[in-house]
Amino acid sequence: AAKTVPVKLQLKWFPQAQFAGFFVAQAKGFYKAEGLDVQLLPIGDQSPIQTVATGAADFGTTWITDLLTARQQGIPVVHIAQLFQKSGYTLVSLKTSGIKAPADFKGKRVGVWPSGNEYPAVALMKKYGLTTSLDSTVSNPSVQAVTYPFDPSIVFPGKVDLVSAMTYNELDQIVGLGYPLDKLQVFQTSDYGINLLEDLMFSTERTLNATNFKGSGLSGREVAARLVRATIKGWNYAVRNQREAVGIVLVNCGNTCKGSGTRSSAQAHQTWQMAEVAKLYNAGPTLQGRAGYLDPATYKANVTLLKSLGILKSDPPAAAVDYRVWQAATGKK
Amino acid sequence: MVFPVPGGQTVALQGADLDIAPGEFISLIGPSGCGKTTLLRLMADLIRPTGGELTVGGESPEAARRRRAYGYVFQAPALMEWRNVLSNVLLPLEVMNVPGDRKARAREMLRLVGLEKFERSYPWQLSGGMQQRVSIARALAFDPPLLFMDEPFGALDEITREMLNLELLRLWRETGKTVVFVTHSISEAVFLSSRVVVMTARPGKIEGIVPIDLPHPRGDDTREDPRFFAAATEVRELLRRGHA
Amino acid sequence: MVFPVPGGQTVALQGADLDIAPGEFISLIGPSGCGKTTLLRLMADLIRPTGGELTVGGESPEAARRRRAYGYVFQAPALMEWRNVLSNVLLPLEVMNVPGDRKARAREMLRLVGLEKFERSYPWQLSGGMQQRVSIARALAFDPPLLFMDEPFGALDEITREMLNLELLRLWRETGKTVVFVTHSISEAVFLSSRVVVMTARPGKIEGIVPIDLPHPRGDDTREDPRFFAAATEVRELLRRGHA
Amino acid sequence: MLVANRGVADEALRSGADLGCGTAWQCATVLRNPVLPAPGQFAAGFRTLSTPPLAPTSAPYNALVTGSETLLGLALASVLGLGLATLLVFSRSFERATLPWLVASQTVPIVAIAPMLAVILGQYGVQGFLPKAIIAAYIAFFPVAVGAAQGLRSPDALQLDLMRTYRASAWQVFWQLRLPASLPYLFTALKVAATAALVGSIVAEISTISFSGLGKMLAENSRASDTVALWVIMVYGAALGIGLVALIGALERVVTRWRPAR
Amino acid sequence: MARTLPAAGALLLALLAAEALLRAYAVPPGLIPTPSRVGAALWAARTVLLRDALTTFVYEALLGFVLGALAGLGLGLLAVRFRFLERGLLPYTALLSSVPIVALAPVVVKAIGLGWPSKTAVVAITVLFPVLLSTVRGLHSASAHHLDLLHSYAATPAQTFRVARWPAALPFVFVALRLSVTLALINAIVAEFFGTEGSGLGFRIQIEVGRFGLDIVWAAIVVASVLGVASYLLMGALERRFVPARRL
Ligand SMILES: Nc1ncnc2c1ncn2[C@@H]1O[C@H](COP(=O)(O)OP(=O)(O)OP(=O)(O)O)[C@@H](O)[C@H]1O
Ligand SMILES: Nc1ncnc2c1ncn2[C@@H]1O[C@H](COP(=O)(O)OP(=O)(O)OP(=O)(O)O)[C@@H](O)[C@H]1O
Ligand SMILES: Cc1ncc(C[n+]2csc(CCO)c2C)c(N)n1
Ligand SMILES: [Mg+2]
Ligand SMILES: [Mg+2]
Repeated sequence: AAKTVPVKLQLKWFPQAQFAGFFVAQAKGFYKAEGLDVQLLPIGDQSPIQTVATGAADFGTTWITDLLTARQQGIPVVHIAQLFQKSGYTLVSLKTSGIKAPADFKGKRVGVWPSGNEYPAVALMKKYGLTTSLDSTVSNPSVQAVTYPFDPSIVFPGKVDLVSAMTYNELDQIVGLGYPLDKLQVFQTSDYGINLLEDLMFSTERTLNATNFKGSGLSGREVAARLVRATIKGWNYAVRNQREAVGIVLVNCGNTCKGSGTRSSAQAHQTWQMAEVAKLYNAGPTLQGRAGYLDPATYKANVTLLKSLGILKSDPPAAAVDYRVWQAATGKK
Repeated sequence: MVFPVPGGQTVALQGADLDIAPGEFISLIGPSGCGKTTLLRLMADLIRPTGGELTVGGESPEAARRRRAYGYVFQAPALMEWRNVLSNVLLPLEVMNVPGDRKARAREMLRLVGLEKFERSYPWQLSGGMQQRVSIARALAFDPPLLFMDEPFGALDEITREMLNLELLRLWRETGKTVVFVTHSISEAVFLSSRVVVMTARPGKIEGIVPIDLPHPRGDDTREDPRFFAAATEVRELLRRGHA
Repeated sequence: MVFPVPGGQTVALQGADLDIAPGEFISLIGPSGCGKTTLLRLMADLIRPTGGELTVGGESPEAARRRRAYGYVFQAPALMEWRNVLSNVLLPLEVMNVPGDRKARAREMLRLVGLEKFERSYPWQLSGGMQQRVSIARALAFDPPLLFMDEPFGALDEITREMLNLELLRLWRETGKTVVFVTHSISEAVFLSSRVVVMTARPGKIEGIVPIDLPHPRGDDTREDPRFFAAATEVRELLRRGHA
Repeated sequence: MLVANRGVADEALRSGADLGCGTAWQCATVLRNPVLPAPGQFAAGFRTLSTPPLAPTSAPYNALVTGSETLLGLALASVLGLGLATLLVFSRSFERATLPWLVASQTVPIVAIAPMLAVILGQYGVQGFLPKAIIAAYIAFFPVAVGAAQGLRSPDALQLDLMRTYRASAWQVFWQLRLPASLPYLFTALKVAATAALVGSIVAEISTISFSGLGKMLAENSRASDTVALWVIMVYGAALGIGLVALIGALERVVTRWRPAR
Repeated sequence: MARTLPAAGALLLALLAAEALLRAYAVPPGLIPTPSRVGAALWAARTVLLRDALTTFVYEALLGFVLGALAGLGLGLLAVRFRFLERGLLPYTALLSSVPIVALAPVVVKAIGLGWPSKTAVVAITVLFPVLLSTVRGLHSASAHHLDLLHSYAATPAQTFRVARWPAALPFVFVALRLSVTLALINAIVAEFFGTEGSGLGFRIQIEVGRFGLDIVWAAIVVASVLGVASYLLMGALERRFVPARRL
């Protein structure tokens, strides 16, 4: 057998069921079968864009806003596959706080993650005519946005009225703090027409255009296609065999898999997470058998939204998305 | 008094029992390293004896120190580099919160040691002998009833030294102070003291005590007195004996 | 030599032109603060004159220092606290990379000053006089042709002092060293020197130079020599004159 | 401890949280996300994180990793800091030209540049252990440099004069006089630097792509909201810090044996 | 003026070289911005950056520094005064300072809140140890002669402190203060990564890193560095003012 090609893939977070498809593809030998030896890198403090753009990793996963703002700043990163077809971003409040609709956010304190993860919240509020201190041009914001790191228990519910949470992670952690779902008001941005796409796969122009990827004799695009093919296979398997997938994730996840508080069991939390990410995966094009496909209409809507927010100044160049990889991976058009 | 040293201990003083009566002027004399400084430090309660007992003017060293009964002129000047001459002399007056015009008092002491013109200088701008004189002025400034002086005039020329000898003697007579004085000069010891204590080296002990029966006031002619010669010779003999 | 001091300047030396011939033994004597140390430091190229010129054994101070021609005994011991006695004495031998058995040499010097038993002690474990003797041993260790000694024996008892006087004199005669020696003792100056330089205070200058015509080798009977008395008296006269 | 948690518990209860306990005081010892863990909670957390000691997810193993990074970093920092201090003391113009930049280097938030640094080093094949030690050294060299410079300037004038009479070379003055005289300053600086290096390597573990170390454990557990685990790791980190400071203290006592016992 | 020339020259050269290299290799500004872009960002965002600097430098770094330094000095005095405290206290503060800020900050934020006081507290805690350690070491460095002298005066401990120990400690204390003043700033910035109410240099850096606005990130770093260097130099000036000049 030929030698396998070493590939480094930068995850957007620590190992958890959010990346079940990758771990399954690795554990079940889908990558090996494609001739790839894939190493999955956990996140540090740097954005996946940085590690990939500088060559510390060959491929990465990230959110679309990240990718497009990086592209705008001249970093030649390229979208090659869209794994999650629906946004899992939510803002959560206690029902007792009386916040029933986004319009009620006015005058409230909203806790968001910084570092480019604040845009879905900003977009939602902007849609309802609210301004925040996250925008340095606004002098008298109608919503007070505060930034906090990762752990909702630091701020919620004492220090903020609304807190950012992913359906598949922080939401369950908040439940673990003693607030069952029936006490929570959950605003999932996609329900309000803000569907900024999340976990996608990307690489750089340099990697994709390489004619001889790391001396393997394969072109960069070919390696990318094999990677995407195996990853989608992994995801399909994970979504269909969730219990097994969770088992595989648990082997990989060190100290991070647990939830919080009363739901701190890693097994339980990852089972929840697997079910939730399956919902994000099984949406849009995936339902038409086109898993991994970036729906041009959704993409366009995302770009339009980001432009209206002032985050993008102009349309990204066509080279920001490369459909050829997905086409080569799936043989579809 | 026993000091631990690498590979054993140095016995610095042995059986140095000594009672000093109020108003005495005692000189300690002895070879280098025999324990004069150590004895002085014991009397001043700067170190505690590892054995034996000691009284100074009838009280324990600690009691004397607590009463602020003594002034101490160290072998090295021990001035504070960050204080100028005047404020070095003011130090004990400040610490003891002595009432009255302290500056005037400090200046008077500086005049006594001939440094009135240097009150604004810092220690490093002074010669060795000048530093030593500042430290003498400092010890006298608060007019303590008891004085411990460790080779106070060692760094001074003969003329300055003789002058200060006379001043010290005058002070002692006028105020009735008790003085314990370390010197290497036999004639200085005899000239100043009521008793000269001669010490021997390793282990340091008292070789002999020579009472000095010279009349007061003493002056230049004292040194011509046959009793002066006799006493000096006796001290020298004791010293020689102890030196072997 | 002029030092800037707060509110003016101190003239520490004035017109102190002095030529010292190779092989001479010069003593400097003078009141406290007259500039003896300053003069020595000038000769040793530790400070530069603000005016005037100076030669030592026919060469400039700087040249002498560069040749490592002299050893200097400072007025204070200036030992390195982290080195024990032996290795303090070894320091110049190490720095100058002197060949041969350095330890043996250093021990010899310690024997000379009577401290052979203390080679493993640290400076803080020594008495004042003992520290001073270590610093003498250190200056002699590398056998420099020129010696600057600033009151080297000031902290020593008379007997040790006399012994070291004789040793120094022997060394000087046997090795033909040039010595410049600061002392406050008139008799020591006369006993040791070929010339005694008497200085006066503020502004420091040379009051007079007394040549000493006493025969060598000198010993106990030298002090009985009428020429000794005559010279000592002359020095004392000059000192008195300068003291006013 | 109770007081610190009571507020949080009270807040949670008032907001309708289901904590499985009655009053705020009762909840204070059983909170799942306490400000300070109760002794029992802490002990339990300590046990789970400490056994088996050498598992890749356990604190003792990761403390070992962090400890060795820190030691390497501290060693690098000492060499660099001492070298810089030497140059600073020897050359005024070097000091003028570089001191502002040395200071500036310490005002760059390491957390902001550590990721970039790691990425840049990674491009040149420097990965894993070494970048973290380098980041630790980056933080720790400055206290060493400043403290050592002060110490190297501390010998007294007479001792410097003495060396001058020997026409000692600059190096001899350095080795025989300035360095030994600087030791009290240097060791104080090293103690500060040791804790700084520890913080540096932990920060580096968090902000670079790292697979082990207390920092990695901290990051993972903070993302997982496991407050009790955070405290356990903090205690391990602090113990490591005390150990380092004690180690340097012991070294100091050995090196400065000549000093009188205080 | 002549004294700052070498440093300024070195800076100019480094900047020109960086600009040239970055342009030559066409490094994207989202990875490393050219100095000229940073300069432009510095100007364009000046009001925001000034407001951020006010929060970070004045409320968090300076205030925290002052509090931490005072606490360190106070504890140092106590530790030397009461010997048992030295043994009992020093290890615990070493403990405190060994808790990495990244572990400390979340806890403090959780306990105090997202506003600037939590950052001030973090800064104070991190400044405490260096100052305490140096204070203790400095107070112990008083000359044995001087201590003997004051002992002979039966001086009170307070007097001994004021007259002998404190002047001897000053040089040590100032080393620690100089170090801590830069440490304070950097720690204020880092602590902001653990939660803010929307202003501060750390907040700005974190937000703009996520947007790949690295020109603003570096502009914020420049502001921090200038403030850091300035406060370091200020401490140096205070040192020259308050530490009595020694010989040389
Ligand atoms: N701290 C100490 N530890 C060990 N030994 C010591 C200590 N202090 C003094 N000694 C020893 O005690 C002896 C007496 O010392 P001391 O200073 O009393 O002598 P001294 O008579 O004052 O001599 P000098 O005339 O030279 O000043 C010496 O042998 C010295 O080495
Ligand atoms: N660095 C200095 N700055 C200002 N004045 C100084 C300095 N060094 C010495 N002096 C002054 O110069 C004069 C001579 O000092 P020097 O040390 O040479 O005296 P000396 O003859 O050695 O005295 P002693 O016998 O007391 O040691 C003194 O008045 C002293 O105050
Ligand atoms: C620095 C940083 N903070 C928050 C997020 C938000 N986020 C994106 S994926 C994910 C994991 C699911 O909980 C989370 C929390 C981020 N990406 N990076
Ligand atoms: Mg003595
Ligand atoms: Mg002198």
